[in-house]
Amino acid sequence: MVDERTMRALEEKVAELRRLVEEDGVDLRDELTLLEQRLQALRREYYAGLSDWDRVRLARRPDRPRGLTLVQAVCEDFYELRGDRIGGDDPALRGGLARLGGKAVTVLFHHRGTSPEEQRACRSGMALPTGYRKAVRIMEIAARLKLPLITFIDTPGAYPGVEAEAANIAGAIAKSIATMLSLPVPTVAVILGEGGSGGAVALAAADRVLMLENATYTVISPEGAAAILWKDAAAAPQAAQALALSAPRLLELGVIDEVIPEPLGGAHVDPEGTAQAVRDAVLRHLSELEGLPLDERRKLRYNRYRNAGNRGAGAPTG
Amino acid sequence: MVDERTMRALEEKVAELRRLVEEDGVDLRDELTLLEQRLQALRREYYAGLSDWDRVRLARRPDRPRGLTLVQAVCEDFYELRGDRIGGDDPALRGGLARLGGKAVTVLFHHRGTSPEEQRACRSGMALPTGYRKAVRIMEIAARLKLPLITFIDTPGAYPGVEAEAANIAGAIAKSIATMLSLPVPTVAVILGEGGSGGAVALAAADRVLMLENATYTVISPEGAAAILWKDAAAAPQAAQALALSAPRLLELGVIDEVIPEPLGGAHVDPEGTAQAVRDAVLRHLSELEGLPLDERRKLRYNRYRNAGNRGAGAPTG
Amino acid sequence: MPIRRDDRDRYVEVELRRGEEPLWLRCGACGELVFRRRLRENNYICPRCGAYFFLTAEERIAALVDEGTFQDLTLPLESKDPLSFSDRKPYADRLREAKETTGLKDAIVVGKGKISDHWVILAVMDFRFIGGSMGTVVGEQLAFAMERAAEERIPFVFVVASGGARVQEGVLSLLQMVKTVAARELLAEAGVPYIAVLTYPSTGGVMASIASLADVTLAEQGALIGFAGPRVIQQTTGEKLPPGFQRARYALEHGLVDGVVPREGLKEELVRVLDVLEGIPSGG
Amino acid sequence: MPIRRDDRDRYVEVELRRGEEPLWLRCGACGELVFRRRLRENNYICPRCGAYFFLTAEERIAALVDEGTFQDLTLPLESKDPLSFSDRKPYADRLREAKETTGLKDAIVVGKGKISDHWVILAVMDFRFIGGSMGTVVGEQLAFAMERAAEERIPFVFVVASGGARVQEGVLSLLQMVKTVAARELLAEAGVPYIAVLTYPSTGGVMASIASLADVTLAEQGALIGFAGPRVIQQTTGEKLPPGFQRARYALEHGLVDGVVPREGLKEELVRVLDVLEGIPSGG
Ligand SMILES: [Zn+2]
Ligand SMILES: [Zn+2]
Repeated sequence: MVDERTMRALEEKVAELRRLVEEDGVDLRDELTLLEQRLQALRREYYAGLSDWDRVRLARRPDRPRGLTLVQAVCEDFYELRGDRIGGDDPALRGGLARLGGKAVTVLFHHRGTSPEEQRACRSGMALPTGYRKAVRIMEIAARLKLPLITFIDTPGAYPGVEAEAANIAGAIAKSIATMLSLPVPTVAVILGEGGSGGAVALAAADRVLMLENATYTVISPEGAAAILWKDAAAAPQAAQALALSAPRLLELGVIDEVIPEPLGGAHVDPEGTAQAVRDAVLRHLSELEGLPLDERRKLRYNRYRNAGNRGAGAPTG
Repeated sequence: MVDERTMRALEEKVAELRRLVEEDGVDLRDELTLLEQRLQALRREYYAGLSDWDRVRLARRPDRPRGLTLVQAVCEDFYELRGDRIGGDDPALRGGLARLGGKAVTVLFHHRGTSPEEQRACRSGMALPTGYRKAVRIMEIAARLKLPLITFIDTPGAYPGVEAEAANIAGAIAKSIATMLSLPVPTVAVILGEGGSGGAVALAAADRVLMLENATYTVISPEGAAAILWKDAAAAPQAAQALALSAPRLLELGVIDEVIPEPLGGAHVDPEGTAQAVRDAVLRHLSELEGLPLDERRKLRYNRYRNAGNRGAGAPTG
Repeated sequence: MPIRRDDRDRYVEVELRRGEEPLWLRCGACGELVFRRRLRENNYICPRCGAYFFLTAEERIAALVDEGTFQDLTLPLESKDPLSFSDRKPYADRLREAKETTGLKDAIVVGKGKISDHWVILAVMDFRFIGGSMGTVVGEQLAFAMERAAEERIPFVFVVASGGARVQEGVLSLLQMVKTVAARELLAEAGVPYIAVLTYPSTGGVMASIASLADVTLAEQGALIGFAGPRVIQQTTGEKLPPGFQRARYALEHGLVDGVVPREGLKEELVRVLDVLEGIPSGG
Repeated sequence: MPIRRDDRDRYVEVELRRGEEPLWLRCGACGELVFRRRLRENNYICPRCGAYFFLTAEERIAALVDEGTFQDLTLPLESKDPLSFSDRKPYADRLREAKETTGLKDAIVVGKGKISDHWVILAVMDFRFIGGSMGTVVGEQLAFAMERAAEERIPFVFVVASGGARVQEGVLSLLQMVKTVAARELLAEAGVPYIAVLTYPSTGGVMASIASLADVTLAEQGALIGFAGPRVIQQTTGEKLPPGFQRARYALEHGLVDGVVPREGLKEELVRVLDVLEGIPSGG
């Protein structure tokens, strides 16, 4: 196994050499090419062997393409709708109308913010009841205007706060799941970064669920699981492994339908390429779904969730 | 025209005589009988000639049977449901499950409170957004469980306050109208006391709309109209007349389907009799509605409101 | 919270009767005399202080609809004064005066037009006509407009300028709330988009019914949006009104509208919405 | 706001393993030793201090269902440990221990019974089984229970006692939220009433799905009702928790439940609900 530090050290060296070549005109092109080939091989080896905990860290990188940025890159056009029509508008859960593949759709996504102020306002993507109620309102527009719904999930979880509880965050999530399940239009969910617990599943009750290669989808954060089950914060990497939160594991488990590959090193290395890959995957699934009659689509969706996790339960063996 | 003061004076005299007869055993039974007959005739004459403003005052009497009391008397059983599942529960707009004529129904009603504290808490029946959102929730239960909905209206109007506006009282009323209109079950509205403006119409988009004889239903309070249009608070009685807010006028205008008679003197004279009359009328209309197929019922409801007020608009004459 | 520029009282009522078409109009906010043509070119925004002049339905339509594409579809209806209402002045007289002043039959104009090549059914209220109040005629025109949009399968755009229900038609006005909501359901069943544009004022019965039920809701900057008017609230509750209360930005912050748009950007914003919804309703 | 009597921490965890059935149980709140039979007769409420002892599913069923009418319909399912999960202890071991302690296959019992002559389908969680957490077995039992209620056209009563999703089954547990909501839609389409009874605790994934979607929602007095647990909230936000936070009465005041019922009145309250809904679903 390649270790991360070695790879980073080599990356730095290559960068230094490249600067020399470019700035000082030193002719080291052959050496550079060789080194870069070697680095690429190392990278491939490293990223092929990523642990689930490595992915957790990749999924949380501050420079990972997120929310608004990615939606704007995936869609040809995005028109934001705001407000729950009840008293608030949550910047951490956003959505609206968009064009995708030349057609009108609705989109919903978590947004973590880019600037520090925005990140504070967005509580790093932890949405409030008002966010989930806005989501339901936009789902109702999708139903009325017969617009497919695409959700982009990236949240550590719903916000755990006094006001959120007083405003029934549990009920807001439940309503979001119920509304999404009942939509008469094709629905596709894409887990972009963190798919944290109830706050994620509220937008994930879709016909198709896709995941970026290094995204995570989990019932509890590895740190939370470490604290509760291992009674040891340092056990987070183990917990990440045990929770089966990575895209490949979830594909194996039948929880998701497709892993969308990321560029070597992670989505942040090539945000545009990532957006293109997401776009292609979403369009492909949408087009498959649109080929199905409504009844068929709804039956498939019902069965998908009615039977979800059935492999986890079985007749007693003992 | 009999004047109210004369009638009240005679009422007092009769009461004094009755005390004499009962307490001191003075034999004045014949005189008393005669006087009572005369009083009854006077009453009939007086109440037959009630002005619309007289009705406004009757509808507002603090001892008029209201909200909870009347619902409990009209229904065999009432199980209150509480809360909007969003953060609040409004005591001014209440509702729940009930038995009526041996069948399960849903009910919604304004409640003004009986004790001074309760009246304060209920803002004299002026409901908040949370009240109308609870109403929508209960309407959704009616739709799910196929329970007819009976609403009992008695409000000066929705509460005009900063918090109510911030929580979108206008949108809450609009949603209540839309949800009520879309219900797949029979709906009957009964205006008990004041049917004030948007706060009333939010619960009045029913298949059948009934009114107690002395109830009022109006686009604005007579005082409000007097202030705005007459620029004179003292013009409220004239405004009451002009607004056509009384049950007989509204029956004539085709706004309501039936006037439920009150006992001589008003509902407060015989709350039980009033409740019985309301009950009989509601049951009769419910049974008519239940005799119609769903499609027919919905078409009738749609046409009722689609054509509402058409007599008010016509081709230009000039 | 500091008062933001766009929370300010940017709307000014100018002389509502424009029968005589003076060359100059005085800004009610800063007192500036503005050449009428200059004002029109500036979207009826005072070039000195930025105040928004109230727009007539005709001016609003001219500002939003592609030139030469508007077809007036307003039904030939007028109020029959169903209650024979009279306060200090008979309603019939008020109606006659409003008709003379505006050249309209009631407080709304309905038509079909193109907004940057998107066909829409448009309903635009005119505040000059008894405060843009909704009585039986306005209700019927709105219901008709939505039916027409459902039938032609093109979006419905509703520009609100209304203080509420038409008092002089009593409960019949209240019922227009139910009527318009019923027609809105029909539009929804047809899958036809409905875009509301809230201007100053959007309050009362119109707001507590059809104007609150759009798919996309835009607010013109500075618009007054609410149910009860600020004066009623203060009189009834004695509450102190927060800065910017019921104004467009306040509405946005409280989740009541999708966006706040300056007057000069309104058409462009509508085009953005119509562009993104191009092809909807689908399956024509 | 003064702390009300019923906001107090009335629930006490007693020895959760009751294999040996001691004659006496110690109240975790006041320390009183209570004779087990006396405790049962008193609805498992401490006769000295009024604390509520946690109820097993069996005890809850005995308290609610008419004697002799309960038919256990729990499907013969057990967790297959789909992730082969292991923390400090293998999940398989935890499962085995929980089964031994409770005599159950997982954290829920499903059955049919009469509540004062009303037939219902009942699902009752058992907090002793890994904190009443919802994994694949609980999800499947709940979905089955709702399907059965829809089929038999009798009300569904769900007594919640759950800290949330079963961590050891990962995302498969999360998906049970969606599964139970899907089954709830089926129940709704059949017009069959669903009554939820929230006890201590009703939090996490169960609450953010099926437990929040009942037609009628009762809370047992003192129940903890919410999404995030109080400790998580304090750790994440540093907020001070208000008195009575997330307790039954708080939930009532915030519009989250229809009523708060003392344990001794719970059956009677359910009967009131079932009485008023007698004949529903209609049209059998
Ligand atoms: Zn100016
Ligand atoms: Zn004790």
